[in-house]
Formats: sequence, C-alpha cells, structure tokens
Amino acid sequence: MRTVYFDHAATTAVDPRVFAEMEPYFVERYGNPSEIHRLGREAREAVDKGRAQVAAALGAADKEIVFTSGGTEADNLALSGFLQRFEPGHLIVSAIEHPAVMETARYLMRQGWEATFAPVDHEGTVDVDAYAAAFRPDTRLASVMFANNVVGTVQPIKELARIAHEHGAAFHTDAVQAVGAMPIDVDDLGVDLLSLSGHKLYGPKGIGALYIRRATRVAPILHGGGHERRLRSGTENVPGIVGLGAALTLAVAALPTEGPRLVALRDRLTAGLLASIEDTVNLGHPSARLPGNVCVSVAYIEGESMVLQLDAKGIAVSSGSACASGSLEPSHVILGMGYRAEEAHGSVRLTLGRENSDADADYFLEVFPPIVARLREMSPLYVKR
Amino acid sequence: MRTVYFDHAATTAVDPRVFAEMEPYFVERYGNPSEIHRLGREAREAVDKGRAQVAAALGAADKEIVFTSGGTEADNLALSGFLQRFEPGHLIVSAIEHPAVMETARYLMRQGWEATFAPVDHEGTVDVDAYAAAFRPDTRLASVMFANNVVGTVQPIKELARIAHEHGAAFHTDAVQAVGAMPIDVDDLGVDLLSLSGHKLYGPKGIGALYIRRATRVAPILHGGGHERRLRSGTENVPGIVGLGAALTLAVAALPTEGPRLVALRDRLTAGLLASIEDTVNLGHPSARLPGNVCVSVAYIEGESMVLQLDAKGIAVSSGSACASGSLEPSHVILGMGYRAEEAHGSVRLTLGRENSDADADYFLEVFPPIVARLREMSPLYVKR
Amino acid sequence: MYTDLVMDHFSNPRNVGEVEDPDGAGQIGNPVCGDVMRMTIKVDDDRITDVKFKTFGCGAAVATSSMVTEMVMGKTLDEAAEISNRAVAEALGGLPAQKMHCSNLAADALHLAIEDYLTKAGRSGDVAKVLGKKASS
Amino acid sequence: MYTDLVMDHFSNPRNVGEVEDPDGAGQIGNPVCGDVMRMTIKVDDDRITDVKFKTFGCGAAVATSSMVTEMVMGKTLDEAAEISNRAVAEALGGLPAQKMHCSNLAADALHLAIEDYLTKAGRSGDVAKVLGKKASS
Ligand SMILES: Cc1ncc(COP(=O)(O)O)c(C=O)c1O
Ligand SMILES: Cc1ncc(COP(=O)(O)O)c(C=O)c1O
Repeated sequence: MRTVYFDHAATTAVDPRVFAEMEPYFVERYGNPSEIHRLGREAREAVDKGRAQVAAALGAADKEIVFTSGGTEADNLALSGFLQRFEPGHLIVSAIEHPAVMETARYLMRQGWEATFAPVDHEGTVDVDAYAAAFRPDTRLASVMFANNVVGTVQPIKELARIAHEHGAAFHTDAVQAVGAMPIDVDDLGVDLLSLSGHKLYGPKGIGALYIRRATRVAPILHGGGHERRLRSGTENVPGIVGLGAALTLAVAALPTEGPRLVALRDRLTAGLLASIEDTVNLGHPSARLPGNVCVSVAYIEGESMVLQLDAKGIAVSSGSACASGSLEPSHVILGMGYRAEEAHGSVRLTLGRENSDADADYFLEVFPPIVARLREMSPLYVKR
Repeated sequence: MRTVYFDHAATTAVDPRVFAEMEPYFVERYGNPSEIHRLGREAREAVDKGRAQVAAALGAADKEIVFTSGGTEADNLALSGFLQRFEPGHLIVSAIEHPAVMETARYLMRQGWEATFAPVDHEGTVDVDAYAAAFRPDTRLASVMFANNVVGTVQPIKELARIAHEHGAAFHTDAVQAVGAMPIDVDDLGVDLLSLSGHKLYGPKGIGALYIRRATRVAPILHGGGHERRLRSGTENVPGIVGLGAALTLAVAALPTEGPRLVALRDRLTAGLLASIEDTVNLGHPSARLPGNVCVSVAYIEGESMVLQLDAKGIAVSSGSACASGSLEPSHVILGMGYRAEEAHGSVRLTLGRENSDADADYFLEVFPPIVARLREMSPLYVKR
Repeated sequence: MYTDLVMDHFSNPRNVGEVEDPDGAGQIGNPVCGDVMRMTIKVDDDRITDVKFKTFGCGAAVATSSMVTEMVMGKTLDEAAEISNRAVAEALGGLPAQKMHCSNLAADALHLAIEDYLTKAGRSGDVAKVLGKKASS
Repeated sequence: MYTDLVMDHFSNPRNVGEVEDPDGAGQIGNPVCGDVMRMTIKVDDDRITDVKFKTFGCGAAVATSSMVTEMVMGKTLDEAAEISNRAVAEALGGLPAQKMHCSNLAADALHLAIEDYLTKAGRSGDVAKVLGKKASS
C-alpha cells in the first residue's frame, strides 16, 4: 500500500544525513563534555559545533543558545525562567498558544501571576490592538507563537515584539513550528527569547533550544551541575545536539527551494479539498500560514474517524478533535478563532514535508472524498442537500 | 596507543546491542506517540515497552515510571515536584549529594524551605543517628543518594527509608550511579521516589526516569501537553526510551557476573595504587562501595594534572579537584567526609566498566607511578622522605 | 490504542443506517462534546428484530455502536436492557481509558430506543420494569 | 579546552626545578585553592641569567609557569617586570575563562622573585621603580 506522511507538524523523520552525523556519538565518541580527557574534549567540541550551527541558523551568537530537552522545556524555561526574577506581575500570551506555553502560563497564575490571553481573529491572527491594549505597567513578558501548530497561521512577530518593548516588556516567541520552515533572524525580529525543537525539523526527539538575547536574564528551572552556562543542568545530550545542529543547518539551506515547493503543494491540496467536498471550510489564514500546513473543517463528521480511515489507506494526518487529541476538549485554537465545537471536532490537519510529492496530493484527493462520503452516510447529523 | 576508559561514572558508551534497538526509531519508526495513526501507535508501543522494561528492572509497576530527560531532571522532579504539594516546611538531604539534588535543595530553600544537610563519616556513610535526629514534624522528604558518584560509598538506603517513614516523611534516592550496577528492588528498599539516568548504564544520554510509588503524589515541573500521565510534558524521546529500556534490561541480566568481576578489578587497582605510591589514601568506604569505583588522594599533586598526564597515555579518568571540575571548588563530597582541600585537589577517580580488563589495570599500574613521581618532582609542596 | 476488534467494528461497521419505519428510536450525545449516537429498532413480540445505528464520533463511538447492534439483534427487550456500556466495551476487548466515558454510550442509546418503543406502544408503565434503573445509567 | 601550546608546555615543561643558590625566590598561591607556584632566579647585571619553577596545580598553572620562564630567560629585570599574567596567557594562545584567575599567576610569582632579589641585594628602594604597580598586580 502507498504510504503518505502528512503529519510533519507532529514530528518528522530524522534526515538520514543528520542521523549519519549523530551516529558516532552513541557508541564511539560517547564522552561526557564536562570531562577534560580526550573523549570529553571531543564531546565538548561536538556540543560547541552544534551550538554554533543553531546560532548561525537564527542569526544569533553562540552564547545566546541554551540546549534543552525539547520545545516544551524551552517554553517552560522562557516563561518560568525569565519571570522568576520578578515579583509576580502580569504576562500576556495569545489565546492559541501550544499547551507548553499555555499550561506554563496557568502554572504561573497559580504562583500569583496575572495573565491576559490575547484574542485572535477568525483566521488565527492576533488582534494587534487588543494585544497592545493588554499591556500594563507590571507586564513583564509577552509570548506569542511564531506559527500555530494546528492551523498554521503566522503572526506579525516583529510588530508584536516592538509593541512589547514599547511597553517595557520582554518578548518570547514559540517558534517550534517555524524554525526550519521559514526564514528567521532574531535580530531582525527583535525577539528576546525564542524556542525551537529538534524533532520538528528533521532532527531527533529529546532535544531543543532556547535563544536568549544577550542582555536578557533567565533563571534556570532545572538545577544541578551548572551546565549550559548555569542555565540548564544535566549531562549534555551530545548526539541530540549534534543532530539538532546538523538538521537546522540542512533545513535552512533547503528553505529557498523547499518553502515555495510546499506552498504550492499546500495550496493545491487546500483548493482540491474545498472543491471536492461540500460543506468544508479552510481554517487559518489563507496565505500568512506555514508553507506545509493544510487545515480544514469537514462538517457533520468527526476528526478521529477521518484520521483512522485515512490511516487505513496509508495516509497519516492529524485532527484538532477532542478524541484525536485524547484531551476530551476540542482544540482551543480552533475555538479561540471563533469556530463552534462541532467545527473543531470536524477538523483535519495535513502537514507536508520534504518527502511529500504531487503524487501524494493526488492520492489524498482521490482517497479522501469517498471516506468523507462514507462517514457522512453514517452520521446522524448529516442532511443531504 | 593503548586506550583505557576508566570514567564510567561520568558516562558510558551506548552498548552496540542497545544502539541496534534504538536505531530504527530515528529515520524509520519516527512517529509521535500521541498520534493515533500507524506510525504514532508504533511509537506508543515502543514507549510502553521501554516503560515495562524499566519497571521490571526495578521491581516496579509500569505506571510508577515517568521518563525524564536524564538524572538531573528526575532529581528535580522528585524534590521540587513532590514538595510542591506542601506549604514550605523542612527537608533533609545528605551532605554529599550530587549537585542535581544539592542545588535543587538550595533552590527550594530560596522558596522558603528549610533544609538539613545530613553529615557523613570519614568513609562517606551517612551518620544514621544524626540523620534520624534531623527529622522534624514538618519534614516532608528525605533524599539520600544510593551510591556516591565521587567516592562510590553505598548508603544503607533501606534503613534510611524506614526512618523517614517512621517520621511521616517520604524518601527519595538518587540511584543514578547504582541502577544497573547493583541489584535494586524498590519494594524491598521501601523508597518512594528513585532517580536513574540512561547514559550511566550503557544507554543513551538525554533520557532518564523517576520511579514514583503508586500512592506518592508529585506535581509536574515541565508544563504542557500532559504527557507521561500529566507528570512530564513534551514529546516523548522515543529512541531514548527504547535505549533506556534495552540498556537496563541488559545491565540487570549482566549483574550477577559483572558485579563480582568489577569488585575484584576495583580491589586490585586500589591495593596496587596504595602499595606502589607512598602518601596515598583510599577515599570512600573500603567495601560498601560501587563495584567499579576506585578513588584515592595522592598527596602533593593536583588532580587535573594527573588526569591530563594519564590522558596523554590514553587513560581516561576523573578528579574531584577544583580545576578538573571547572567549578573552582574542590569536591564538596571529599570535603564533606572531613578531608582537607589539598586532599580533595589531589583526588583521582577511576570508574570501571564492562570493557575493562585485567590488562587495563596492569597498564594503569605501570603508567601511573612515574606520572606521580614526575608531578611530585615539579611540586613545591613535595618533600622527599 | 484500539484493539483489533474495535478497529474491525470501526472499519467495517455492522448495521449502519436507519431501520425503515422504526418502532423505536433513541439518540444520545451532543455534537459539542464530539459524540452523537442514534439507534433505531424494529420490535416484534418484545424481541428486537432489527436494529441500525448512525454515529458521529470517534473510532470508539462507532465501534461500540456497531458492537451493540450485533449484541442485541434478535434479543428480547429484557435481555437487551441488561446490556451495559461496560459490557459493550468488554465485548470489544476493552477501550482506552479516556474513551470509556464520552464515547461509550451506545447501550444508553439503545435503551432510549427501547424506552421510546414502549412509550409509543402505550406501555410507559413497563419502562421501569424493563429498563430498571438502566434507562438513566 | 587547552590550546596545543598550553598542552605542549604542560606535557614538556621548560625549566622545571630550583636554580642553585638563587638570587631571588618568589612563591604565590595556596594549596587550599589548588595552585602554588614557586620561581627561583639567577641575576647578573640586572639580567635574568637563569630561572626555574615548581608548580602544584592544574594544566594551566604548569603551562603558564613554564611559559613565563621562557619569556624572561635572558631578559633585564625591567623587561621581565613588564610581563603580565595576561601577556603570558596570550603567549600561550589563550586560556579557558575559568582558568584566567586562579591558575594564571606565574608572572606574579616571577615579580615576587625579582622583588626578593632586589630586597636581598639591599636595593629595596628600586622595587617600586622596577616593578611599579606590578608587584602587587
Ligand atoms: C508550537 C509548539 N510548541 C511547542 C511544542 C512542544 O515541543 P516538544 O514536543 O519538542 O516538547 C510543539 C510540539 O509538540 C509545538 O508544535
Ligand atoms: C549521582 C548522580 N546524580 C545525578 C546525576 C545527573 O544525571 P544526568 O547527567 O543524567 O542529568 C549524575 C551524573 O551526572 C550522578 O552521578
């Protein structure tokens, strides 16, 4: 059976070239970078190189990069670590953040912080006026994700960062979905903190990084041996760091051709879906969105059913339905954009990547309409028109 | 040149059999375990299997295992996560804990907790009477490491756990150095929380686990998507988990032969060192110590110099000297045992493992005395007797 | 996640649709929550002679619906009333924990269909007798 | 961590030992802190004709000691006084940041030896002139 992986926003395969670079660091060059003997120094060099690669990819300095265990830890470090320096005050996060930011904001609220959840419009773009109006004298940090993981909408980060700075607040962006998929320059953007994760950009799982602008002071959230310039203790995940550096280097190099290619594939799939299936709406911004993100809501049927039926045809996709997420709640992102719960339940997300071709899109557009027809047949909500 | 790795307490090479099990999960079986399609389910099965393997190795139930990014995070989760449920009160940690516990205790003190650092004797064993006397009505947790990473001393964990329970406190042990090196059964020990780390037992870096006894309630320290039964958010490090499960299974199976073999090698090395170099003392308990740990203090010379000179001969070892650790402070473990700073500076640690042979010991015992002689020649502190 | 049997019932659901001229119909759930199940039955001599379902929901919702139709086909109303949501889950070889509550309501939908039949047949008085406390379980 | 030149000086240290009948000797550091350096010098016509060191300490401590002996051999006292700890580190191609302070004291030890020489030679008055503020740097 043909298999098509359309779930790159969930995770990506490690690029074989990346894996080849990581491989020696498991069994052979296994040193602990804290040790001063040869094996240790070799490992330290690998960590330094990985850091330089990540820094170069973001237009940052090496010292501004702290490695973490992934995107979630980077987000936690950005919010909790940065705010630890202050007496509890106020922070702003968008209403459609990933749980790694959202739940950290809720945790901070339990610690006495007040949070404003900045609203988004129907296309998932942060309402800039409402955002600007949310700042208070005691607002210490605003955090808005670069690109949304469900609907793909890309935010005007540069403008949002500028507004935060005008109000004397720092600015963090969760760029887990954007890094490697879009050009990013931290100085051009003017962000103070930026999170990324290896396994979203053809690197390994279990590694991520936080960019911390030079003058920005952050307290550690994991305490111990004082690794990563005291910002993140724990023996360095050397193969992970090697993989992240290599993956990001390759992703940035591929961007000029890969970006436009995915945009074309994305737009073809979205148009094909909307044309071939009635009562289907596009979710997210039509153009200011991740190159590889297709997200639609299909009326009368439920997301997990679609995911499983597509899986039976060899196609891997995701859904913002409650069932598919295992959370019992439909996607807060889609609800936050003003859609009804039914519409969130009926969402299906295709996230495209390197190995996807036009033939994959053809196959999907051939297979999906009959699945929808069959599920609608079965649905007590469906009324044929 | 012959190379000898005597730094297994710092980190171990991934066992090639372990790597072979991990390998498919990078490039091929790269699914995100949260996804319900085939690749996701395959990844979920791998995570479940890894968890079952770790649980089996400790005599625990699957649900009692939470994966973390390493030993440091496991220690942080044990202390901060467990104590988060309480109003600030009192905790006890031993005076010779790894920084992952020590610095977390210090962090908690900044949050309003009081801590007692339970003293150890000259051999590094916790003074049980002083420990028992330290409990207060508001003592919530005692944390004593299973085996020390510098001097190898093994603590009477079962007794220490019992005493904690008698005082109504929970008990955590940092078993990062012990798991895989000594038989461990959480029920026999009676511990409530136990930390371990993959890269110390021939598994990969960047993965660890915390055992949490069924009735023990712990709050997460990393917030997000609610993975690991809400205790540790972040996309699971699937190859890391596969590697940890496989490595621990192999380590436990090898214990009955590997333990005694290392004890013999350890004792031979220690005896040889003390016999061939005057003014050298053994550090740590003579018998209640890790099978692979040799630790001595060599008078008049400094640890980093020894490490570098041995490195030039192909031998990788470690030292508790200030220079070698990069911390500017000599090992708090050796100082905590009542030795002077000079003695700590002169410490050298050999930690043996699977690939070490008698020939390695011979080579070391041949190479080391002339190095000491040369460094002593150079030392302004040395007075020939 | 799902057992093979769940996947089989999801992929090849039995008795999908609406029976013609149903003697009883029951619907449970709410699209807001993500699961809606509708059961229609034909009853002859207090025996279920036909049953069909329509379901909006996840794999577990579809599979439990399909399974319950197989379980009650040809059964007496009393026997059908005995079938609990839990029994359906067990017949499927178990369901993931998070699916046990919201997506496992097919037996309830069936009981509502039986109640509807009895009410329409002018036997409201039998509802409590046949369904006992189960009607609201 | 260390440059090749540091490792070379550490592995093959130049001028180890004590000069016989030294004209001046200087010692700095403390075993508690992990670094002790001792310099002994021979002086002829205000020129250093021989210099040797003994050092207890890490690689950087040994290498800076060795390097400073090479740098001052044959130099006048004034020239030797000009050499700072920083200059020694630079001559070695740099040192790791955490080694710059505690392990980089070899020039100071040398200055103490010069001071000792001047004092013993009854020229205490010259100390300030030769070493300037450097004696205590
Ligand atoms: C936008 C966003 N932020 C954070 C994360 C968390 O990253 P990780 O899974 O590496 O912890 C993800 C993905 O899971 C994401 O899509
Ligand atoms: C006793 C002990 N605890 C904790 C740790 C920290 O583990 P990790 O390096 O996996 O974070 C180590 C090793 O570094 C250790 O030896």
